[in-house]
Amino acid sequence: MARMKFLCDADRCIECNACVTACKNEHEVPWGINRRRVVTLNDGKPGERSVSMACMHCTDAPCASVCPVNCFYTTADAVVLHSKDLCIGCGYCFYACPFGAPQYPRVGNFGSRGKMDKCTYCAGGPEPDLSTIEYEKYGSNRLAEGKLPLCAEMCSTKALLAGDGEMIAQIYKERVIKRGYGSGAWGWKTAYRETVAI
Amino acid sequence: MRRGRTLIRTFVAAAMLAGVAGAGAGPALAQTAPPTTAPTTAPNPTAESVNEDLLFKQAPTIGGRISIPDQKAANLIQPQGREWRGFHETWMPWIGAAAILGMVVLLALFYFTRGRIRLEHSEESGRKILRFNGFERFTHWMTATCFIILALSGLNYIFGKRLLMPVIGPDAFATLSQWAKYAHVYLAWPFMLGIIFMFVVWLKDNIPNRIDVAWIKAGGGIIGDKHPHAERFNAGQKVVFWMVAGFGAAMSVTGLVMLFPFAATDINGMQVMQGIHSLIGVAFIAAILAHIYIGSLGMEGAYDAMGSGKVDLAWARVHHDLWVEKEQARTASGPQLRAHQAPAE
Amino acid sequence: MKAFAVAVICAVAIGIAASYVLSTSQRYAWQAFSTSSARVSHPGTNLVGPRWTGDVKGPHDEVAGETTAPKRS
Amino acid sequence: MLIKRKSGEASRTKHQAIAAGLASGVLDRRSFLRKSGLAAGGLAAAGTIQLGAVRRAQAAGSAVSGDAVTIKKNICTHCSVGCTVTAEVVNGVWVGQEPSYASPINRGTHCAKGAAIRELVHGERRLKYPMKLVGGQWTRISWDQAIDEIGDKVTAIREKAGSDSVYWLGSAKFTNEASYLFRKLGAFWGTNSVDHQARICHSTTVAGVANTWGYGAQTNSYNDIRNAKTMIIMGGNPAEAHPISMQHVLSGKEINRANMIVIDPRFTRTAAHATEYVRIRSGTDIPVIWGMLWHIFQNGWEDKEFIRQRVYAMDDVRKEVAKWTPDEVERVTGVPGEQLKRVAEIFAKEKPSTLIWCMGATQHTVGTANVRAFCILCLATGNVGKPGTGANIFRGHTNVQGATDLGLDVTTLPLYYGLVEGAWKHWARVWDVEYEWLQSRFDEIPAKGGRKARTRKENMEAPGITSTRWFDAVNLPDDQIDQRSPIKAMMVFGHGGNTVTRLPDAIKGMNKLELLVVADPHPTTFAALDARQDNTYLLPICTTLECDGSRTASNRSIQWGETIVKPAFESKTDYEVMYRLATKLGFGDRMFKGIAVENGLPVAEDILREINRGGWSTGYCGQSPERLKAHMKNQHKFDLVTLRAPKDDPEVGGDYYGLPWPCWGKPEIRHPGSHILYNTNLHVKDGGGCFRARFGVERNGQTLLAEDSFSKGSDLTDGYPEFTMGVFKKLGWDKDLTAEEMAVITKIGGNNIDAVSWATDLSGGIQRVCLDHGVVPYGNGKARANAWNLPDPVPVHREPIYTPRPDLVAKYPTRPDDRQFRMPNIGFSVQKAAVDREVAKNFPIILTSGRLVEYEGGGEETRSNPWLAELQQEMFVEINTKDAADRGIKDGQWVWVSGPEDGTQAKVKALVTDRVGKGVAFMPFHFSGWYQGKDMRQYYPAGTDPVVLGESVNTITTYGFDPVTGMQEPKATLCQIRAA
Repeated sequence: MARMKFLCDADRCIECNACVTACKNEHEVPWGINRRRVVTLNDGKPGERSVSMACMHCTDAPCASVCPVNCFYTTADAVVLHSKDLCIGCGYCFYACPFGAPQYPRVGNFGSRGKMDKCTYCAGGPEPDLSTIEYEKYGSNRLAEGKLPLCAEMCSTKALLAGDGEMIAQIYKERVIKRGYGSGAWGWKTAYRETVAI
Repeated sequence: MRRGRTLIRTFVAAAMLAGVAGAGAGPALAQTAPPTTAPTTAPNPTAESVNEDLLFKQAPTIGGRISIPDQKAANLIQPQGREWRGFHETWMPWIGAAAILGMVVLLALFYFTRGRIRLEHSEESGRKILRFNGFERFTHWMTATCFIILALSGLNYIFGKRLLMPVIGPDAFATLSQWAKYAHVYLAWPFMLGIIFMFVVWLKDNIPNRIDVAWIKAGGGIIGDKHPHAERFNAGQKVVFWMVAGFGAAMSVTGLVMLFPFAATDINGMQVMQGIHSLIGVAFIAAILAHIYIGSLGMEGAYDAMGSGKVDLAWARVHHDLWVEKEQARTASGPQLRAHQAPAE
Repeated sequence: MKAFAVAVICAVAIGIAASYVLSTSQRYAWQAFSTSSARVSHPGTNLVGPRWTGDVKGPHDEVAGETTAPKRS
Repeated sequence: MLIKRKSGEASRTKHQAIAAGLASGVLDRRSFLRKSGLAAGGLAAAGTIQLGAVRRAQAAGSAVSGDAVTIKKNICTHCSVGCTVTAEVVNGVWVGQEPSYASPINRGTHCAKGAAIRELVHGERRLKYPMKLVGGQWTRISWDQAIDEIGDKVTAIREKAGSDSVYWLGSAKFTNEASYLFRKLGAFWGTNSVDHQARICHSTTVAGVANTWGYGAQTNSYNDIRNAKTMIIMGGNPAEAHPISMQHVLSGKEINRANMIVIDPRFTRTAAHATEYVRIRSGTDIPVIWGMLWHIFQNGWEDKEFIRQRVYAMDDVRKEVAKWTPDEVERVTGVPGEQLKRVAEIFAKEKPSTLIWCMGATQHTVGTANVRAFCILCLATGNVGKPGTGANIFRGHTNVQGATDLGLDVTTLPLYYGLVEGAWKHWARVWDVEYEWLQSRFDEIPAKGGRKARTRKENMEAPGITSTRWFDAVNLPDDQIDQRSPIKAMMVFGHGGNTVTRLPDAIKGMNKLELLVVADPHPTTFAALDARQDNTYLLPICTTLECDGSRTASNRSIQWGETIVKPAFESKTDYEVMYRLATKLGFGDRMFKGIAVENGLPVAEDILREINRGGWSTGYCGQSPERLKAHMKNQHKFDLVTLRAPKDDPEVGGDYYGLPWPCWGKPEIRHPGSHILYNTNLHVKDGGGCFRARFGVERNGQTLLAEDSFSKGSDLTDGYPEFTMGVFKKLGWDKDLTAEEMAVITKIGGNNIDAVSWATDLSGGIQRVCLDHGVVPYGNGKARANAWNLPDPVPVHREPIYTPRPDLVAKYPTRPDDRQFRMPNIGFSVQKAAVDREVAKNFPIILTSGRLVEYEGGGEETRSNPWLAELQQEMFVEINTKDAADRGIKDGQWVWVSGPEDGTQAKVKALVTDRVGKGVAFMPFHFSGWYQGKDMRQYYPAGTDPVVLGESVNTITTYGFDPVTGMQEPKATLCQIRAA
């Protein structure tokens, strides 16, 4: 069974935000909800690197474990999804998430923040595959169509890799060996407790 | 030429840059050009690349610049999320259970050994003295009812999914938790109000003094049968007062910081606040359990103080003799009480 | 007993008042994350539901956003 | 923990094999359908005024049944890389976008704009119906009323002030067919004032490079950069302007461990990936190039054999370069001597090397000279005409290359024929109209301002007014303008208005116009910033995703886009609007004689056939609609690096992807197109070529033809002039012409048959015969290091008009005042006044402007797309940390940026960063809608104001125009910044 992961090759990411708008386009994500975003580190100075970040679908996901209503579930290929019916919008998953992935429709105060929304690895949620209700709640379900997340498929320089963990690690390793440099698999130690040995 | 390097560039660059980056102002850009507006140049941006280990040496979280207004999103990796999860999912349940169950066991032990403290009859039994007026009782009960709901809904965050969900099923439990969250957030306000009122109303009677020291030395009359003097509030009750004030304030502050996310601090600050809120919460609950016990089951006649507000004069004489004298002196002109009856507790 | 009853009523009243005050001071994500240079008329309602509460099941009546034009997600 | 097995396990195994990183190539139709919602956007609004906001149709419902999803392919309408957009359409509504894995250019990828392009066709900020300004209020009118009123008013202005008083401002976002039609419309109307965005983009490149080796276009391609061992990116930021090109640049850098050198005043996101970053002062490109050449000539690293064979007058350059010793270069540009030596050595030795440039090189008063210096550096090191080398000019808009080719240029008719009589006669033949009738459409110009009068013929052959100075032609006194009357009416098609410098003067011009017509999917700056009260019309034009048509990408490949959805709301295609306008103006039937028009809609394919019939000079004759459509259907057959399809393929055998021009001869000859220009290692029939012999045969005793260098398999093994019937007769090749070809040639030649050239022979016979003999129709000449017909034959450094170094103006002044494009160019006096007024002291910060990846061009379209607008919500200025500290400016606060000319200022956010050097500031140029601190949102027609508005940088940019093309100078001016 595949173990789905994200890997952003920061030495190729040019912060063009294609991943962000591809996600917005594919799932009609509203203004203010940013399932994916690009952060530029060491901005403006030599050594600057940009990383595209959304939910990393962690191993033993912190969000899933702290959720007071246990509304998270991990699919067979390790995609961490959640149910918006059970979610009470308490925000604990945002405390626990090392990558700031959870988004809330209302951000004024803790009172009624609305149900959490996050990157679903284009795998929808606990509704019938490819149904309207699934689309309105969780967005489209590309994995059920045998495809991969649109953010990775449309990344302008093929920096954002998505797919089976070993396969994308292999791709990244080959690239680093061929080009002689690599700033490493960002976030992998925190998300998957292992990284790509380069 | 330069491209002949065999070593994987990352580690070399990391070591080299660590030295340079320490200067903080980015790599030392040599100002070799004449002092015109001539800009500086930079060696090899590819080799200078930052990486995770290097950035984690500089700061506990990795963050950068982002072009959208949501500045929280500029925080790329905060590993403290996992640490907070460790605390909240492994430590907290045990601490909570230990505190609360521990207190219940303690009280049960006390009850089955010491038993209920009986009302000692004397000639003054049967007559009443006003201990708490309407407002005091109103404040007490507002705070108390809110506290109970807050406690239950608070514990639900940790123990609900462990204890309740398997029983009533996820959907019902989710709806219940939703309401518990609303209750917790919205009843916190009357609770805070109540805390303030109680503090204002009873502060003057809760200043610790020598009488309390004596009271404590005497074990508060629970051990053996001596009845040390006590004013309106004995040392135990003063402890409860200050505990409620202190913990109440702490819960309010941490609660408010969480209620208005990112207004006061960033995510790591809020994690700390949540930790404090939980720890103090369970301690608060444990303490209040004891207060509830002593105020109801633990001592006969104590409940009336808050129930109707009028306690048995004998009871008052035993437990709060100095207070009774003062009261009677203050209302000596008043006909309703016979003078100088020894209070019975 | 009267004081207890009054206390409970007061608590609930203050609670409801607090919920009202908090919900009015509540801000949609699209308001919080748009600047003075932007006029967002239709922020979209997919994934967050018609009234931006996150639950999609609710009635499809009023749409968050400036005008009450029919739903455009 | 709830672990829930997902249904549809079976399909899961397939994708395990696919990782986004590998080109999966699987483009299976979505096996599910999204629920189709309300009727299609356009249709919903067709009749009813009530908009009925388009509810995004989602195809869902059970996976079993549902409406059919059709796949449509078109080309992204934003930048010139030419990414294929794969659209899923259900019931006429565009419901989704899929990666276009098959396209060899973008291989499934997109940038932010491409990935959000679906929103353009149902964006609710689109201009929805024709509007007219009446008493300062926008009122809705019907199309018929709009066309009638505009036609009448324009005709009235023509009677009163002549045809030159109406300015036709075209667009780089036209399809090829629309660009060609617009130039034809201008010609039939009778004016040469027909321009478009190339003027402020690569006009100096086209002039400079064409005057060096024949054609002014990218010599290689994005895909070919994968062969480069060294690449210098100078004055360009592809990471923001051409993101998908970075896929090829970075892959090439990784596969070949190539040197990637970025030379730019700003540490851009491209520089972040460089292996060497050189920070220079804005406006000092020539000293940097000469500095590099100084080291190259000093150490003899130049390619002597290449220079001897294929370059003329390199010695003149050696004389100029000798002046630029390393310390003088350092004094002027600020670049340390030894770094420039290292860069020069790498570029000259670690070949193949390519030089990539963009606006940073072109947008200067020395733009043409800059570009020629870049070409000379490539020539000196032999880095032209081979895989991995060449001048990789990254053009800007989606079809700026095609629109430039097809004549939206005040100096030429379509396909670079120029404005000489022979050119008009050629097109008169192709258009099948009498040359005399065309001549009668032009004004006679009376003698005025001390200049003698000009006949219709002379005016017909004189360049028009550039888009950088249309408002000067409105504001300046009549006698200074070299035409019958100042400009009275502006016909603006697809043009932003806020991307030209000196916006305050432009606004003055807008207010004085008698008629302003804006035809665009959005109202643009023209509708909002001026204070006009009436005689202003807005015509909704659909985007090129809503019509058929071809576009030429920066690498000269032509790609066909099919209609994805019908034009949204009441918008119409460019073709229909031009057809109805031409009919209203009385020359509709004459103009569309050779073009099929089906129920009021000109057929795009037929327009392209007419272009093929006339496109001999630039090899636009072989790209028939059928061949282009075959390429779009077989995209996956084209190789990633050579762009070539396998020879044995029945449909596209041997073709290069998109038949990059020149594609010689008639479509039937099936010339494959020329992937790499001037590549002598290939036979002409395989896309080989040499430098164009267009500057004559001999000068000052030296031959201008190549010396023992020729394209592979050429019958002539030395330099040869361009081919005419006269040359054919000398060589005896005229016998190879068929009877019909001879008939056409004799008809064309009339009494002077020898003059009929490869470019004017409509039969294509001369080209066919040339190909058979393995020779290049345009001759085999030498590239010119000395362009004697240009103002500075050998490029000379000249300080920008507003220079931070007054001390250098004495030694390196700008060119003396002169008259260009019918108006005075007083750059010299403005520079002198700036030095006298000590502008550099009170405006100490160099201001340069440039691109943002989320927006494009004037930004109206992309700032109306919420998915993009959300990412850049505020106009900003990048200011160096030390400069900010000196002025007490914190990151993210409001600041006033003031410009040196008449106290203009802009209120923007401060972005404190080290990206810009000390004393340098950067501002993007995509914003508009605020003007000197005032929010002008309410002046847009209701509901059509872009989501994000901001100050335009061109509110504070200044005077300064390139002598050859009238290019503006927004890349190097001065400003002062203070906290707001």
